Amino acid sequence: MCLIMNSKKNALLIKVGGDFDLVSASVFREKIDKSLDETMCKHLLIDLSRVKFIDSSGLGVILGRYKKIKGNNGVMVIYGANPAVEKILGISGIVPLINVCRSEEEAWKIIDKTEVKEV
Amino acid sequence: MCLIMNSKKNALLIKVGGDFDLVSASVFREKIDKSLDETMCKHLLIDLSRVKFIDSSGLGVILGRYKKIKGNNGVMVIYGANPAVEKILGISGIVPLINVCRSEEEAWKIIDKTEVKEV
Amino acid sequence: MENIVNNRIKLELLSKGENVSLARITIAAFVSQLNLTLNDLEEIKVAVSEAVSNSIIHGYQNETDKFITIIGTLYTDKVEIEVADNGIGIPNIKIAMEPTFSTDPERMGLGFVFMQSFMDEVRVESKVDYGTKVILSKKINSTKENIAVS
Amino acid sequence: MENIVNNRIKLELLSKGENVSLARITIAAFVSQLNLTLNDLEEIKVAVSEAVSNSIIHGYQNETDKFITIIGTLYTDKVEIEVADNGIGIPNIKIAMEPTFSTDPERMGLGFVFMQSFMDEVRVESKVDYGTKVILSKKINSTKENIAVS
Ligand SMILES: Nc1ncnc2c1ncn2[C@@H]1O[C@H](COP(=O)(O)OP(=O)(O)O)[C@@H](O)[C@H]1O
Ligand SMILES: Nc1ncnc2c1ncn2[C@@H]1O[C@H](COP(=O)(O)OP(=O)(O)O)[C@@H](O)[C@H]1O
Repeated sequence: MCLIMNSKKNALLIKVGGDFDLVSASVFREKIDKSLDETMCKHLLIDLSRVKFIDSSGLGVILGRYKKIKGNNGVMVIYGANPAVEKILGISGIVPLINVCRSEEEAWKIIDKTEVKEV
Repeated sequence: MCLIMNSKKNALLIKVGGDFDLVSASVFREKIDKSLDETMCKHLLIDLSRVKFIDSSGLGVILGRYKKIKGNNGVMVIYGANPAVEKILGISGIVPLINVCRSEEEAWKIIDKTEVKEV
Repeated sequence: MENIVNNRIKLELLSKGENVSLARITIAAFVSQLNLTLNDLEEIKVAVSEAVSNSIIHGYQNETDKFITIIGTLYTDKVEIEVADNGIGIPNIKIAMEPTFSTDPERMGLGFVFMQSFMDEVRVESKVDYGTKVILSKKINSTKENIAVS
Repeated sequence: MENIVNNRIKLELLSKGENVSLARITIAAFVSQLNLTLNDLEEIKVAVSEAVSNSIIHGYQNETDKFITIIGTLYTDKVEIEVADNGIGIPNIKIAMEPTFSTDPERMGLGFVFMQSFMDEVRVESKVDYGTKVILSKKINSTKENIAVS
């Protein structure tokens, strides 16, 4: 389980790693929320490329953060999911709600586009 | 568990891989003995560099082959053991009996030296 | 055709969160004795993770000193995994298994959805105040790869 | 100082050769919940492998339909692993534990040697015709790395 955070402009980038299950879900939830509060970032990017395993507990954290960001009129992007993780995302019905893309570059583009629109 | 065999001159080279325990021990024992019989090789080299785990069952196969080779006036060399495997070899008391070295090159030198002496 | 048991394992775990991954790793190592695809393996891991997490969160309401029993059985053509707790039980199994149904507002009600998507059969036995048993089974065969998932 | 149990696991396995590695993997995943060194982990795996192999080969004389019970317990400062069978038992434990002693001419009599080299304590309880229990324990502490092995 690992977590790397980094904020830029109005967005917080989180790189999640390892197994994203019951135990790590509560750790991730707390840390992400704390960072969102501290940095006062509006947008959230989650890099899932280091996630080896995810189940509904892990997914719950993602969906919960989406609701929070959405409530604050921000944009959320997740990227880099491996095929197993992608399948889980697909079945969950989360995909139409959240921006899903392949790379950090694409993810930033989505954020930038939103920021421009707002200006 | 994997096993690669190769015979050259009067020597059989076996590359053992994976976990070398109760189950794989009996597989390895059979295969090595069959190849020794078929190739009629006198000397035996065992490459342990792909062995991740060994216990007394795995060691038993090595010692058993040593006795067989020795009884046939051949030379046996094992090489490439990782530190964990090396520790097991050390405790077992097998090291003074069998030629242990680091690389395939060194192993062949030991075999060549013996062959020359015999000629 | 009679079902021949090729191997069986019984695992008893305390209802602690960190034992969810332990259950996953053990069952993954166990079912790997069959010649299954990486895809099958990943799917079994998710299903086990959901069932064990449910026993901890719902069955035992996050109490960490209770026991969960997992029995794995390998047949020639299928694997069966039973996850049982002696927790609060489920009053209405049919409703509990509906997608997005959850008694916990923090959760998404996707556990049973994943179990059903990833296994060929999910049977649930439960009695209020006595506990819950989830029996997951998955056919293992070489043509499996041809069946589209989800 | 009282010994606090942090986690406990019970594993029941059929006496089949392929379950030796299953026992190793499960116990390795279990003890990894403690913050131990890779060296400690490797040593525990060897000790468990020896004890489980002994139950299969000696205790059950290679019969594959018997059960082996493994109980792992994590304390704050040590890990304890119990491996038990209901096999033929050991008539003289002291002699059985001597280096190179084996009742099987094909084997080297090094199983107990490895268990004792790699664990801090090895206790054996056995009764002829009733079975054998081997209790392996290892202290886990940060200064461990400074102690030379073998
Ligand atoms: N082992 C269990 N013991 C008691 N109730 C359970 C158990 N497993 C599932 N349930 C009930 O079924 C509901 C749906 O479960 P599930 O689909 O896994 O979703 P979630 O875990 O997100 O709630 C749970 O909210 C709970 O009420
Ligand atoms: N679980 C057991 N049940 C019965 N006998 C056992 C058991 N474990 C060990 N023994 C006896 O102790 C002897 C020594 O064991 P060990 O040191 O592991 O060496 P090895 O397995 O090479 O024989 C065995 O040969 C056997 O006679």
